[in-house]
Amino acid sequence: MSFLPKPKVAHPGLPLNALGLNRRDYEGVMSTLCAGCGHDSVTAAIVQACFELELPPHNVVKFSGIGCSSKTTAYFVAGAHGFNAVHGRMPSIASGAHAANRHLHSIGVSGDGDSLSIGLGQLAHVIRRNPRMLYLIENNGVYGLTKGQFSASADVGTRSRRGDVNEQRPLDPVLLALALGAPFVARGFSGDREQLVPLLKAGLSSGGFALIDVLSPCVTFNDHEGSTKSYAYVREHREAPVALDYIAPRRAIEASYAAGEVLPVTLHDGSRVLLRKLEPDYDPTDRTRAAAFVQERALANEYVTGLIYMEPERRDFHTRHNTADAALNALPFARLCPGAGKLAEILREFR
Amino acid sequence: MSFLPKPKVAHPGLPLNALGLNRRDYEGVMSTLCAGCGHDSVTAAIVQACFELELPPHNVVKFSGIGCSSKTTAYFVAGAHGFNAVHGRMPSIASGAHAANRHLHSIGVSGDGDSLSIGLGQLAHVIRRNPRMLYLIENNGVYGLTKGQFSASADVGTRSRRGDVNEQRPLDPVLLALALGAPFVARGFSGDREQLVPLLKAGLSSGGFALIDVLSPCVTFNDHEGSTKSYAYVREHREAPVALDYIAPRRAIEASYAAGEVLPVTLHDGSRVLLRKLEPDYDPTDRTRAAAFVQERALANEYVTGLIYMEPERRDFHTRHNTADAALNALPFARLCPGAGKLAEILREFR
Amino acid sequence: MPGSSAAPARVNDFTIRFANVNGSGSASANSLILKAICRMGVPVVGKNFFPSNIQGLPAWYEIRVTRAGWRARGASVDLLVAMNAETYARDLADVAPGGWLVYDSSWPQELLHSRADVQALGVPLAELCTEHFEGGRTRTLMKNVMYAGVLAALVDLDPAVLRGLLDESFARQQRLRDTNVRALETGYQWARAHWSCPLPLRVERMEATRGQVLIDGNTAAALGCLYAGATVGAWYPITPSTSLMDAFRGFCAQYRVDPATGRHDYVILQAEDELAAIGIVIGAAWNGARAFTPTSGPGISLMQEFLGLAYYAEVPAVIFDVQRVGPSTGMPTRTQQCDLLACAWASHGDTRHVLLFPDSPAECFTMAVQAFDLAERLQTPVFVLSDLDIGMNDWLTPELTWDDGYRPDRGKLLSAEQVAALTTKFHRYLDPDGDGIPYRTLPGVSPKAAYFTRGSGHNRLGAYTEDSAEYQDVMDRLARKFRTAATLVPPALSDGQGASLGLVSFGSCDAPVREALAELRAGGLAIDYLRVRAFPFGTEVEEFLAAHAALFVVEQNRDAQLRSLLTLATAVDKRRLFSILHYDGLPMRARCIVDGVRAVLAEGVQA
Amino acid sequence: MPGSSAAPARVNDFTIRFANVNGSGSASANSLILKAICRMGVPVVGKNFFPSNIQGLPAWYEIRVTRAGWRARGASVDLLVAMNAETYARDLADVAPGGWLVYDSSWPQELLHSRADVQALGVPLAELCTEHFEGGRTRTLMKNVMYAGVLAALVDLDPAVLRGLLDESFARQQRLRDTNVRALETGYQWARAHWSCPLPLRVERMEATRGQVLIDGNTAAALGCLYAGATVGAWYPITPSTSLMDAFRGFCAQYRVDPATGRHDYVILQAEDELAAIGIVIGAAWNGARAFTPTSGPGISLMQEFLGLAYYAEVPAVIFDVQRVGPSTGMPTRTQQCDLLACAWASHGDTRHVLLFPDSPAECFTMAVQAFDLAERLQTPVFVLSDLDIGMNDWLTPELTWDDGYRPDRGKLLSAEQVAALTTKFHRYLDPDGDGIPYRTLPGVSPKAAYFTRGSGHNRLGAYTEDSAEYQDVMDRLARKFRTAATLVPPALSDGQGASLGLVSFGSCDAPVREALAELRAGGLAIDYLRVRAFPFGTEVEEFLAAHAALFVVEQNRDAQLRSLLTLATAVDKRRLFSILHYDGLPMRARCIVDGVRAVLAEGVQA
Ligand SMILES: Cc1ncc(C[n+]2csc(CCOP(=O)(O)OP(=O)(O)O)c2C)c(N)n1
Ligand SMILES: Cc1ncc(C[n+]2csc(CCOP(=O)(O)OP(=O)(O)O)c2C)c(N)n1
Ligand code: SF4
Ligand code: SF4
Ligand SMILES: [Mg+2]
Ligand SMILES: [Mg+2]
Repeated sequence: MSFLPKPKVAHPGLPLNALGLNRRDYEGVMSTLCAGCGHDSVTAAIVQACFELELPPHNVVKFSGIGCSSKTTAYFVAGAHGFNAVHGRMPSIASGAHAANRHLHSIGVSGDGDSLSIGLGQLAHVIRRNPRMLYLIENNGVYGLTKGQFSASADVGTRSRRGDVNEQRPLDPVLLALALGAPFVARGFSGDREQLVPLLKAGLSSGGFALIDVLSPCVTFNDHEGSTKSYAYVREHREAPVALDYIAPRRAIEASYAAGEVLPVTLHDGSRVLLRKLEPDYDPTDRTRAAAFVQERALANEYVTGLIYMEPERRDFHTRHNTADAALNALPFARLCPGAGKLAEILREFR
Repeated sequence: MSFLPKPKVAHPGLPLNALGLNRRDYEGVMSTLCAGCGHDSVTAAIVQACFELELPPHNVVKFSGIGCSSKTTAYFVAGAHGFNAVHGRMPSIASGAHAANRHLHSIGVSGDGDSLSIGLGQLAHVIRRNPRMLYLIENNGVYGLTKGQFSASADVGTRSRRGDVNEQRPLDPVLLALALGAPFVARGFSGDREQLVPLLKAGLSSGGFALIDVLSPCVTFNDHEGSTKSYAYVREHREAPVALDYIAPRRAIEASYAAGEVLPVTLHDGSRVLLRKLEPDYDPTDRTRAAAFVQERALANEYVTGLIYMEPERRDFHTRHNTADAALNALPFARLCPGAGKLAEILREFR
Repeated sequence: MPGSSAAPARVNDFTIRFANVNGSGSASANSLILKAICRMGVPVVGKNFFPSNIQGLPAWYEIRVTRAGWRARGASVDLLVAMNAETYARDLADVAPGGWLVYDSSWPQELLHSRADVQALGVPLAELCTEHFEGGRTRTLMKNVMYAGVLAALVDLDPAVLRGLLDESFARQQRLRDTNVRALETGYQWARAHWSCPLPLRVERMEATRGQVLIDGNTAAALGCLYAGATVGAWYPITPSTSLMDAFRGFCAQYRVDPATGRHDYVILQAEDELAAIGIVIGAAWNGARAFTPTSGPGISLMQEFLGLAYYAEVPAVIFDVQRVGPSTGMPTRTQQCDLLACAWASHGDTRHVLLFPDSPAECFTMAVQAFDLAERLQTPVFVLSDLDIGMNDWLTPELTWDDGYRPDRGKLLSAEQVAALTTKFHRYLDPDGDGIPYRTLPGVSPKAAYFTRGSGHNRLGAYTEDSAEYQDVMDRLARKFRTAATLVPPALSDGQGASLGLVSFGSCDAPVREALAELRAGGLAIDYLRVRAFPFGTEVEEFLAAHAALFVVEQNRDAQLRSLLTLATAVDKRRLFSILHYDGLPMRARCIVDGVRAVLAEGVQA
Repeated sequence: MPGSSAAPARVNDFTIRFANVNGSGSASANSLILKAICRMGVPVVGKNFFPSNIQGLPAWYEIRVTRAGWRARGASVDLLVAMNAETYARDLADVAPGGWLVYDSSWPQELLHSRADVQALGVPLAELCTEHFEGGRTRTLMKNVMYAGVLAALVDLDPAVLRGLLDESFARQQRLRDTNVRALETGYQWARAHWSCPLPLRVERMEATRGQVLIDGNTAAALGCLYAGATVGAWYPITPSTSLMDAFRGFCAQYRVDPATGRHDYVILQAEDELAAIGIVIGAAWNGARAFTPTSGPGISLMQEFLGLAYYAEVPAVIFDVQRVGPSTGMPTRTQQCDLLACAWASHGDTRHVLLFPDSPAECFTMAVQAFDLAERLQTPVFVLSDLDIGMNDWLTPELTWDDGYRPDRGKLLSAEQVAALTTKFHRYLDPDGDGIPYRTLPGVSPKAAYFTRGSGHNRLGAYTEDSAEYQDVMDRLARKFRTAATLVPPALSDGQGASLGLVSFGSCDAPVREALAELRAGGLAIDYLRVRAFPFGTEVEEFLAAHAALFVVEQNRDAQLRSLLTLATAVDKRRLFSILHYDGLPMRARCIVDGVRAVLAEGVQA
């Protein structure tokens, strides 16, 4: 009942990144999810993004809650520390870890149950804190691991495998994040790796809290006709107002673009994203209009995907806390402890 | 250290409502809040609204969490049952009570700490459930009862009495409620009873979950210059896109209005509100535009007050659950228990 | 060749284990076999071992055929149906010497090892399925039904009974029924054609299951909620408690919907988390509805603050804790009895809670009803502590019965008339009856009945207080109320008397304990047995403990939590309490207890 | 007239109570008096009784002047300063016979009652304030300073000491200083002009407070966090723990900010609730920062799930539980020791936690440091259980000292070099040293150090498991680790030996216990004393319990929580443990213990 060890065979033919690692070096243990689960595709996209971003695996930290989605942190970047916390409360664990060492690349993976029900408060408040972190909601409209109850993102009219019909309106994590002031809000689809990988890379490079709502169908409990979180539905009903190219710091901007159509934005780490507008009106830096657009399309039962909103100049957690550059967990004790002499001084006030 | 008994003197001169009760019959025990606290004014407005709506006191139920604001449920409608729950978790208590008896008038009073920090998840989910309930956030930007820490609604730059400066962006409960799909969203000001009383009455009559964010300054910890939740600031920086008149079921519409300027809306219990638009563009039934307007004004550091959004045709909690008309807590046992005969029938499946 | 085995015939007394892959549809085949044996009048025990994922991992199912009617897990595996190539090696290793193993001979040969003392029977299931059925999904599903057919031949199940069960299951799906019957027959015929059936392990009709049903504890508890008149259920999904609410919803859909209007006499709320679930229950119960929440360990942890509120503000609430392996997330699909302390003292401050310990689905039903009565009578949370073994496995259970004369005990809840008749102002926290239980009223009932509920300091009148004496007065009454609780909860049951050795246990341990006691007593040991059914303990517990020189306390946790409660809440000298602990997550077997008792005795304990 | 009283002079041994209205500025006047007495070399005890609101309700403050240096609350009120007309009647009733009462004679006469055995001294404070000061706010505030002046005259405080204190407080606010001095002088002169001062109750210079400071436990604990090198503090505000984080923030602002860059060597996070606060602490500590959270009862309830995770996944965490009156919201501004069980077994499943019990602010300092060392050494949550009495009152405390040779015990945390030197793959949950404590690594340190942390079932290698033996293996090691903890925590301290009577207590009970013991021993009773300082208990606790025929267990809760821990975790026969319980929310007095012991002995307990 334990995992099968995954054979780690050297694949001499695989391309290497600047660290000399190949894609497989960014994989983890073998997935135990259902065959065809959207989450496995997201895992593959994360592997790809980390490989392409050339992240040293041990500088990555992985956080998750509980759920099928939350299990996936074990399935990528085996060389990274991971923390599979309790249900819905991963954001606080990630916040604490980020406080202790600001230099790690944090990836949080959560589900719609984990983030929008039990974890809604923690999600809202980690958004406010704005730690540098990529936060994925692998959104399938159900509780996969507990076998198919509706989640808060289930659409009205969704029918469960048992036959119940959901009558509660869905929470849209994108709208919520926009209302909560998130500085980077995107939506992807597990079935579209081409769009997802650059989003992940942009999120990881954004310098603050990057929320990506990834529509990730649950093939076991919510992929039937009539489900708006099914592969078929999402494929047909999504709209991307902007397309995104991700450009690593050291590469020249290769894409050719007409001015006025493309908005290049420089990210925290010097990388850039090029935003090609598909909808002429769409402005991904205007929160109010982004929200209005998402809401309008939602009324037409469409999912807006892509990079929905981005606030380039937002102070992140450590900037706001004015924390030292060095990781707090590495400060020498002598710098932290005022010593006996100062204690006497302090106590003078207490006479 | 117990409360002073409040002398309940009969005031023969006070006007009576249709139940033969006067305003003082809607009061509670004496407040122990600081002199001048905004919350006391809100209490007075609630007393007024209940009196004017002619609610039988024992058909009112009062719910609150913990905080100065949450204490106030003891200070109005002494003849009603009250439940002062734990910090931030009143919405679930109120939901359960509403499930048990749909016929009571529920009034929930909370604070910005109670609702936007520890209670954010519960607030979001009670909004989704949409029980018939008036829910007030007495919003002062601080934790009053624990002596002045910033709450999640504290504005950037607010200085605490101890001298710290808040650097986190505020959560706006109005924007949040709009993003979460709340059917009735309003904002009032404790210092403007004329606007607040009709809002409370409309909320109590709305037939669903009515959220009113009441700016209610804390004179002890957050009423100084520079605080955007101070009396002075709120008085100067608020804007009401629509004004509201509340019309009880049995009264004729008295206000004269020019068509196109005034929108009459009939509420759940047959009462009506007349919405007089002050901003010609403003449409309080368009969620997207309401949110955009609030957000825009917020960028200009203005508070939008009044009835901000209202969705007339929204199915409330019991409608969605298709619950019996009678209160569940009053159903005769014979109707609930299938009896011995049926048990044998049920068990046939288990052979 | 089967039949040729040297092993002696074992009629109606053996254990079959099925090694499956979860999500492959084996559950219905296994349950088909369980039910068939039961219908043949032979007592059975079914235990399901499944992983905490949805599809593709190993899962096992055990059926014990037990002429004697034992209720615990079987001692060994006599016949193994190996349907998971991945676990084949360890499955084979688990078969008792002299046992049999059925495997899919379509598998590549190199997979298979063998044991000299186990007879392996290969049946080409995959091939047969390909031959007989179309489509991958059908083939996968029918493989399960086919092995049921093979098994029927091997252990001599009545094919008519099996067919009857399929007829019932697919009464409205004729095509599906036919497919299933075909698979069953194919397996059955193949086995009979290739082997001399049955094996010495076989099932012979008895009359020992008449009047019994196969039901799991969660379903039985849900029935209890239905019959007790619960109208509000709130929960957050968590294994292994989820099926309780699923069952309740199913029953309500059938028995609580007005056929004319379609309107519901209940509300079921899937809350956003366990804090909200218990909050909803408290709110509903405060407002006079019978309300409950099913949960498991992590939910209990999250409910602590609210549980303290309900204790102190005196609000009824019924909590089903279907225990699983802790601490933390632990092993969600494994069983344990590990939340006694977390429930008994739930929340900070001086709190105490009432716990009920069902031993079986039958008591899940009766105790669910008692829990609502006690919660209202005592105005406090009541926990029903079952576990995954009871909650999710089908237990052979005497048919549940109902007394139509039952009326809910609403406790000291004043009706509108009673309030109207009051000559003095109503006060919430007085103790006019001296039993520590105050009177309560509901909102909306009368203009004279209002009171204020709070978790902050209050006095006997219900008013806010920070006065020491007033505070202490209420706390002392609460202690008095808890003593009253000890007189109201279901009493412990004892078996035997006069021995100087005693054994104390509870809940799902009862099944293996009874079997172990039979063995120990058969071996000449005089030993009495007390099954505790609730906390706080009644005087009968005190008396049993006092009457025995040495006592074994059998429980399924590491830290001896029942022994802790006994040590603290009775006069017993703890040196007389010897723990037998089992906490590996699998249902306990009798052997563990027999060995445990003998080991202690071997150390020279005074008997 | 004062001075003319028949009462014998009581120099440096009496108690003054101030009856105030909260939010009126009396706190600084009261603390001025406390400090002045201390500076005159005379030991003092200050106790603050305040309501759970912000303004306008009754509040009291007591100053015990205690030549003998007792640390508990005074036995009676000898001099009452009545500044709250609303509570005048009960304040008067509380004065000991022969005592004095100072009141504001500007009050209407009908308010006043009198007692023949109490001498009432009226001083027209309101009038004097109106006369001497302008503006309502100043007049209200100066009334307090003025009664301090009156008191100075009555009990003979050195005016120069008082003025010195005002000089220091208002060093940079000359005008304010002058106003305060004027108020002080006015009161002082008025009293001396109208009465013959001092009273027989009076303060006389001693040398008994040299090298001592007046500090509260929360401030001392914050200092401990600072000195232990804590860099991450997360909390959610809750009385009475809030001032701990306030103090930490203050110290950090002074000692942890780079003067050149203004950058912080710490992060303080006000979380959205206690669940998040402990989550942040666990995340930070998992990632190698020393991290802590201060809270109180309701916070402990909310943290349960995460505490179970930290226990099982073995993550350090330091929790300060400044206990207040429970259950539920209870009385947030009253003191109790009522969270022992909630902390010791926090969370569902088989969990156990390490608790430290400071008896005073001094130990809040030292134990804060120990808590971080133990949390990292044991890789588990460590609770420092103080209470409102210790945490929020100023205690006379020997000056805290620091050993510059101290180095944090990071426990079995592998450095980058150690990881690099590993010849085998790193595994998280092995027990190479046999003490139950595994080795850990931090993210980012080395490509060879990664491991996966989870609250779900895992084996000794850190891999996910649902295997019974692998699960049990880890649980058994955790039990072993807890036994190791008992050898590492601060040992219990004993006083006396050889008596057959013993008294066991802990925390803030120590102060009244010592005073009670002195009285009991003076009365000829031989009795030894053990102050428990941690859970799990070391062998010294076992030995003390074994060595005494009868033991009194003194604690501040209803349910005998310490006695429960002793009963469960040691070999003691619980019949030898006699509880003395105090749980009315006010700090315990020695009398309660003396009476308690005598009552038990009167019942004929074998001594
Ligand atoms: C406190 C707590 N409550 C309930 C559970 C049970 N539980 C496990 S996963 C889950 C829901 C997961 O849903 P989601 O986050 O959407 O993940 P998915 O499986 O759909 O990817 C629940 C309710 C738990 N582990 N802990
Ligand atoms: C679980 C828990 N944590 C903390 C507290 C302490 N507490 C009491 S009130 C309060 C904040 C109240 O702020 P708000 O809701 O804004 O009310 P206000 O006093 O400002 O009206 C806090 C943190 C508590 N009572 N319970
Ligand atoms: S149940 Fe759904 S979410 Fe879970 S692994 Fe299977 S397909 Fe994925
Ligand atoms: S502290 Fe602030 S919120 Fe609380 S009562 Fe005083 S003014 Fe009102
Ligand atoms: Mg999901
Ligand atoms: Mg507030």
